[in-house]
Amino acid sequence: MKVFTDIKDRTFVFELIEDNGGLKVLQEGKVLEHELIALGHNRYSLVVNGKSYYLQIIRDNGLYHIHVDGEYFPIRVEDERMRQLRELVGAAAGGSGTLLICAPIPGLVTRVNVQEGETISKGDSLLTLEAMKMENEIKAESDGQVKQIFVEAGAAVEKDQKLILIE
Amino acid sequence: MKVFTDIKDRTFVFELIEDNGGLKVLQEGKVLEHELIALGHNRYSLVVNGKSYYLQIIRDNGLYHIHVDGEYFPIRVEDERMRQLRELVGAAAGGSGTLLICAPIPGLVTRVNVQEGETISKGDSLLTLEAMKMENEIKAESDGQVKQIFVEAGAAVEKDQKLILIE
Amino acid sequence: MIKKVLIANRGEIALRIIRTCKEMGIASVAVYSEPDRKAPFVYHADEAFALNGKTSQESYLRSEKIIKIAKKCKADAIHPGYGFLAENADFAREVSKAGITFIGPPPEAIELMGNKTRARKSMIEAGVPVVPGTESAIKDINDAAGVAEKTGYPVLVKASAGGGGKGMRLVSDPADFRSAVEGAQREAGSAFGDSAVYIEKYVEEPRHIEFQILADAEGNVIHLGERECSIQRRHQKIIEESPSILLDENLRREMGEAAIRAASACGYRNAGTVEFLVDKHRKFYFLEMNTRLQVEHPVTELVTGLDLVREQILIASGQPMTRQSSIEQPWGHAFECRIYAEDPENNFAPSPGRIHHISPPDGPCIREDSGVTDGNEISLYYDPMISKLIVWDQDRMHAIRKMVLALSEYEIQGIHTTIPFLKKVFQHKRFIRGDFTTNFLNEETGLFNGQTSHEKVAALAALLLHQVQKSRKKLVSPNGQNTINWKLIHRKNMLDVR
Amino acid sequence: MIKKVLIANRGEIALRIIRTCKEMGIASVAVYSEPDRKAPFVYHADEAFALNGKTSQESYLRSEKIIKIAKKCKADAIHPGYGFLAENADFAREVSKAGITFIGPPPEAIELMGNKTRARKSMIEAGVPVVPGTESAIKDINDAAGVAEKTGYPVLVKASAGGGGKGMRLVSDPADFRSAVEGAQREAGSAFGDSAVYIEKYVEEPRHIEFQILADAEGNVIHLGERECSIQRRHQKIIEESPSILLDENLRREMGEAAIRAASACGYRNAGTVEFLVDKHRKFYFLEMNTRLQVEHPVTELVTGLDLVREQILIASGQPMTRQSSIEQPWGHAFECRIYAEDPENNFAPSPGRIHHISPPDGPCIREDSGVTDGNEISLYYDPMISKLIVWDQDRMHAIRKMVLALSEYEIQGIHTTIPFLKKVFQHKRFIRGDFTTNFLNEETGLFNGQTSHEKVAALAALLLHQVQKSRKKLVSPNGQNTINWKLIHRKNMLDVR
Repeated sequence: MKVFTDIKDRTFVFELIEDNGGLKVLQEGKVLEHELIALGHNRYSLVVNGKSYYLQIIRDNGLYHIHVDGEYFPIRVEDERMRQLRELVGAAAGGSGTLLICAPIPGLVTRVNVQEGETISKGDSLLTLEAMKMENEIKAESDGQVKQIFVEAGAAVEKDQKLILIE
Repeated sequence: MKVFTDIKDRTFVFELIEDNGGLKVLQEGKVLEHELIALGHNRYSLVVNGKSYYLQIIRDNGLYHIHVDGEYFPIRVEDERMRQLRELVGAAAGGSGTLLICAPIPGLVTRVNVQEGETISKGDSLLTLEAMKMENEIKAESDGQVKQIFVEAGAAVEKDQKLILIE
Repeated sequence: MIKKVLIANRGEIALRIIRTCKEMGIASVAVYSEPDRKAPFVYHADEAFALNGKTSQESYLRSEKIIKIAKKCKADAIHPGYGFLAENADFAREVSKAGITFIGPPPEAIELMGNKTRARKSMIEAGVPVVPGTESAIKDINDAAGVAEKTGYPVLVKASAGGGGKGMRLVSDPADFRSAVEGAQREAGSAFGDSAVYIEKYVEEPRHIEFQILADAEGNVIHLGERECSIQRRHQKIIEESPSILLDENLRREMGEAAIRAASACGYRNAGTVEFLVDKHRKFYFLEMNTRLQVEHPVTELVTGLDLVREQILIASGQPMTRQSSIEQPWGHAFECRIYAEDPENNFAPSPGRIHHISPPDGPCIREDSGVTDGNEISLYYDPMISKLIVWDQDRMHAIRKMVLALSEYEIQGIHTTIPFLKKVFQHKRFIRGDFTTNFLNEETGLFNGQTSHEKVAALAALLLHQVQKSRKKLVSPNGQNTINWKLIHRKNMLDVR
Repeated sequence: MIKKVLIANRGEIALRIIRTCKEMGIASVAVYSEPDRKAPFVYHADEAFALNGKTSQESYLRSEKIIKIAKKCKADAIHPGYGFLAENADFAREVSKAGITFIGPPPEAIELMGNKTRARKSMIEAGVPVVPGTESAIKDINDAAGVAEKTGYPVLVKASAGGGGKGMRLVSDPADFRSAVEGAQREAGSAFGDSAVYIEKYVEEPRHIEFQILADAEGNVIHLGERECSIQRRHQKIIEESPSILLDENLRREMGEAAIRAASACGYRNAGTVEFLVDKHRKFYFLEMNTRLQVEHPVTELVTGLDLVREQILIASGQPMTRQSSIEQPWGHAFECRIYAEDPENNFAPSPGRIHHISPPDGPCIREDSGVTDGNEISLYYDPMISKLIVWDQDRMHAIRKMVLALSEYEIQGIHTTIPFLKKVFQHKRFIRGDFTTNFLNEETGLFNGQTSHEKVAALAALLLHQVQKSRKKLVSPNGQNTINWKLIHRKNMLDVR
C-alpha cells in the first residue's frame, strides 16, 4: 500500500508491506527499520536505522502537527484511495465559487473594510482583527464579491467564527 | 466542627463554620480568609489573608503529601469524630502483639539476619535490602520474637511486600 | 533598606523581580488581573492582591488602585517593571506622594526623555551626537541646501506632517537636492494638506546599539557596556546580544562616555538605557533613552555578573552600587531571544491558547526567564511575549551554537511560537557573520519559509502514528501511558516498554 | 578532529556530553539499557543503540559490546563519563586497540592512580605532600615513636588488618604513645588475629578540596582552581562549591602547583582532578587523583567560563586547549547540589518510582544538569542521583541565597528527593559561615528533622483540600481542569477561574 505524506507543498511517499504480523516501511525501495515509542505528553522517541529523533506530535483538524528539534511541520497522511477520493471531490468542489472566511485567531474586530455587494480584488483588506495589542489584516485570497458580512466593528470573535462570505 | 491536622508529632486544630453556603475557617479564634485554586498537575495556589503560597499536594495512603517552597510535610486530616474513633481502635489494637514488617522500598534481599523463632531486641538488624547500589538495613522497632520469615536472600521484593512477622 | 516591594507588572518581568526580592530577603507583593490569577508571578510572590478586570486599562494601568493596595499592605516601594506604568512620570510622582519609593528614575528625567524635542535639545547641549538635520520645517530652499551640505549626503527629505513614506525623498547627490525638495513638498501637500518638509541625515546601514546605565543617588553614573538589538521585526526587537560585534574598545569607550553624558544631562538615577543608531561609517547617533529596566537586560547581566534588579533596589534604597566603575571588558558573550505566542508560518498572527506542556531547555549556561507554566492560558489581553531564552558562552560563535541547541530543545505544546523562526535566524550565514542592519529581517524574507532535513523524519513519524491510530488498537499500559501497538509496526529489537 | 562520539554512560552526564557534541557539530551516539529506553539521553542523541539487559553488569559495564557498537556505527571516539568504565584502564586500552580515541587519560595514568600504594610513592617523589606516617607495619616501638615525632602529633595508630575503628588509637600527647601502640596491638590481635599496626598523621578538622586539571597532548598542564566538597554523607559528596572559602591566593597557588606536579608525575593527559585534605592548620595532603570528569565539574565551568567536555574533546583531538594558563582569579562563586531519589525523612532510603511531573527552577544564573523528565521511571538498577542543581552569583553569600531560592522552586512529583534536606543545609548557620569539615553532617544530625514556618499553611491546605474531596462535588471546568468547589469554601472575592 502506498501512503502519501504532504508537508505544505512537498510530498513524501512511503510503501507499506504487511510482514509477518508487523509492518514494513519502504521509501524509494529502501526498508526503514524503525521504532516509535510514546513518552507521554504527546512526546515520542523515534529510532530509524539507528538514527534517534525526539518529536512532539499533536493531531488536530486532520493534520499531524510535528515539532522536531525546534522545527515545525504540519503533515497530512493519506493512503492512495483516500488521496484519489479527495482529489475527485476537490476537483468537483473547485468550481463552486463561494469562500467562507473565518477568524484565524480570536480577537476584536476593529474595522470592517468592505461592504456587502462590494467587488474585491485579491490582496484587498477585508477586515482588521486586534489581538495581543497587534492589528491583523484579513486579506482577500482571490478576486470576488462580498456576499455576506457576519460581524461588525467592535465585535469580539472566537477562532474559526464566520466573518465574511465571498462569491 | 473541629478538624485536626497532624504533621508528624505536631497538631494544628481548625474550626469550621458553615457560613452562608460557604465555609468559614478559624484558627485560635481568628478567621482565615482563603482561596485555594487548582493549577493542574497537583499544583495549587493558596492565598490566606493576602499571603500567597504555592503548593504541590498528592493524596496517598490517607495522607496529604504537601510540598511547599522545597519543604515537605505528610499531613493527616481528621474531624473530631474520626479522631475519637481512631483513638479507640488504636487503643484496642495496641495490645495485640504481632507486627508485620513490609518492604519500605522495592529492592533485592541481600541478607536475612534472623531466623524464625529467634528472640530480637529493638534496633537489631533483621534483613538487608539492596537498592540503587546502596544497602539498607531493616531494623526491629521493638523487642520481640521472629514468628515467620516470608522471603529469603536473593529475592527481589516489591514495595510493601511482606518480609517478617514479629510477635 | 526597602522591606517590601509591590510589583506593578505581570508575566516574566514580575517573576524576575520577585526572585531578586526573595534573594535579598525583601517581601514581594503581586497585583494581578483576572486572567492572570494562575500565573506563576502570582503564586511565587509572598503576597497577592487582585486588581480585578481583564484588560490592561482595567488592571495594570490603574495607578490609583495599585497605590491603594501598596498602602494597604504597607509596601515601602513599587517596582514598575517595563511597559504599563514604567515610563509614566505622573505615576512616579503619585507613588512618591504616597510616601512610597519608586524604583526608577526621578519623574523629571522620565518627562524629559519622553519628549523627543526636549530630549534632542538636551542631548545636543550635553554633547551627545544626534541625527543631524533641521529641527523645524524648511522655509527657504537655499538655507535648506546649506543644512544638507552641513549634515552630509545622503540626506532624507521628510514631510513634517508625514508618515508611511509619503512625501519622503532620499537624496545622495547634491545636484538632485532642489528637485527632491520640491517633489516632496508637492507630494506632502497633496497627501496631508501641508507641504512643510524637513531634512534629516540618512543613517546608512543602521544598527541599533544601546548602553546600559546605572546611576546612584550620589550622582555616580557608570555604564555596563552595550547591547546590540538590530534584529527587529516591525520595529520590535526580537534578538539581542552583548557585546556587539561592531564595537572595538575605542568605540565602546566613546559611546559609553556619551551614554553617561546623556544620563547625567537629565539628572538620571537608577537603571536606564541610552539607545543609539550606528551607521556604516561607525558614526553613532542618540536615538532615545529608556528610563526603566529593558526587556533585554539579561544579556548585560550575563556578561557583567551583575543582577540589575538587585542594583535597582540598592540604588533606590540609597545603598552603594555593587561596582563604581564602568565595564571595560565584558565576560564572554550572551544572546537573548524573545519567544512570542505567534505563528511564524501565518504572518506572525497571535496564537493565544492553553499551554498544555512547556519544558524549557536545561544544561550549561542556558537561562530562561519565563512567565508561564503548564496549564497557563495565553490570553488576548496582553503582549504575546511568553518567555525569554538567554544563553552565554565564551565567545559569539559558541554562544550562537548554544542558542541553536537551546531553541532545538525548547518544548511548548498548545500554541504556536516563534521558536522555529528564531532558530532559522541563528542559522543564517549573515547573522552568524554579524553582517546585518536593522533591516535584516526585511531583506531576508526567505527566513519565513524554507525546507530542512527534518521533513522526512517528521513525515515518517506522522505515517507511523497514523497507522497506529487507524488500527484503533491502542494498548494502554498498566501505568496508564499509551504505548504504541507494536504488532502493527515492524521492529528489529523487542523492547520492554516500561 | 573527532567526528562521532559514542557515550558509554547514561543519565545526566550522557546528556551533558551529548549537548556539547551537538554544539561542536560532532555526532553523538547513545547506548542504553532496557530501563533507560525512554531517558532523555537516548532521544537527544543523534544515534541510539540498545545494549539490552537491565543491570549495569549486563549493559553499561559490557566493554566488548560497547566497542562493537562503536565500530559498527563508525564512532571515532568514546567518552566514558564518570563511573562505570571511566577509570578502567583495560577498557581504555581496548578502545585504543580498536582504533578508537578514548576521551580520557592514558591507561598508564589510570592504573598508577588506581593503585593507592604506587600513587602515594609517586606523589612523594614528585614533592606532593601526602598524609605522613609509616607505610608498613611497626616492628620496633622506638622506630615508631621516631616516626610519630617526625609526623607531628596528633597521630593515629591503626590496625593494618583493621577497619571499623577497631584497633585504632588517637594519640595527642607523646607521653601516651607507648601505651597506645600496645593497646592497639592487643586489640588488633584479638579482633583480627594480626597485631600489626601502623602510624598515620591525624588530619584535624579535615576539609576536602580538589583541583581541576587540564593537560594537553604536548605536555602542557594547567589547573582551573579548586572545588570544595567537604559536605558529604556516608563519604558521598552532596554539595560542592568553587572557590573554597578556606583558600587565599597563596594557598591556591601552592596547592595548584602541587596538583600540576601530581598530574605531570603520572604523565596525565585530558581532564582530571587531584583531591586533597586540608587540615585546620591549612596544611594540605594528597588524597587521590580521579582520572576522569567529575560529577561536580559544573562549578568549575561557571567560575572559569570553560566547557570542560569541550576541552576534553579538543584535547583528545590533539587541538589546543582554550586557555594555556592556570586560573588565578575565579569569576564569582558557584554551588552544586546533587539531587538524589532518596527520602531524607526515612534515613535516606532509596525512593524509586515514576516521576509524574518535574519542573526545575528557571531564572538568572541557575543551571540544571538533569537526566530525567516527566514520565521517566527512577529504577533500582542505578545510582539514585537524578539531577544536579547549580547556581552562580557574584559572591558566596549571594550564591547561597540563590541556591535556597532555586531549591524552593524545584518541583518533583512522584518520588521523594533530597531537596528539603539540601535546603536545610544551605540555611544552616555554620554552612553559611563556611565553618565546616567533612564531618559536618555527622555533627549536625539536627538537620535531618526540625520544623519550619510553612507547617501551618500546609496544614490549612490539607484541610481545605480534604473538605473539598469529602464533599465529592468536584466541579470539572469546561477546559478539563479540576477547580475547587467554591460553594464549600468561604471566599472574599469571586474570581473568574479560567
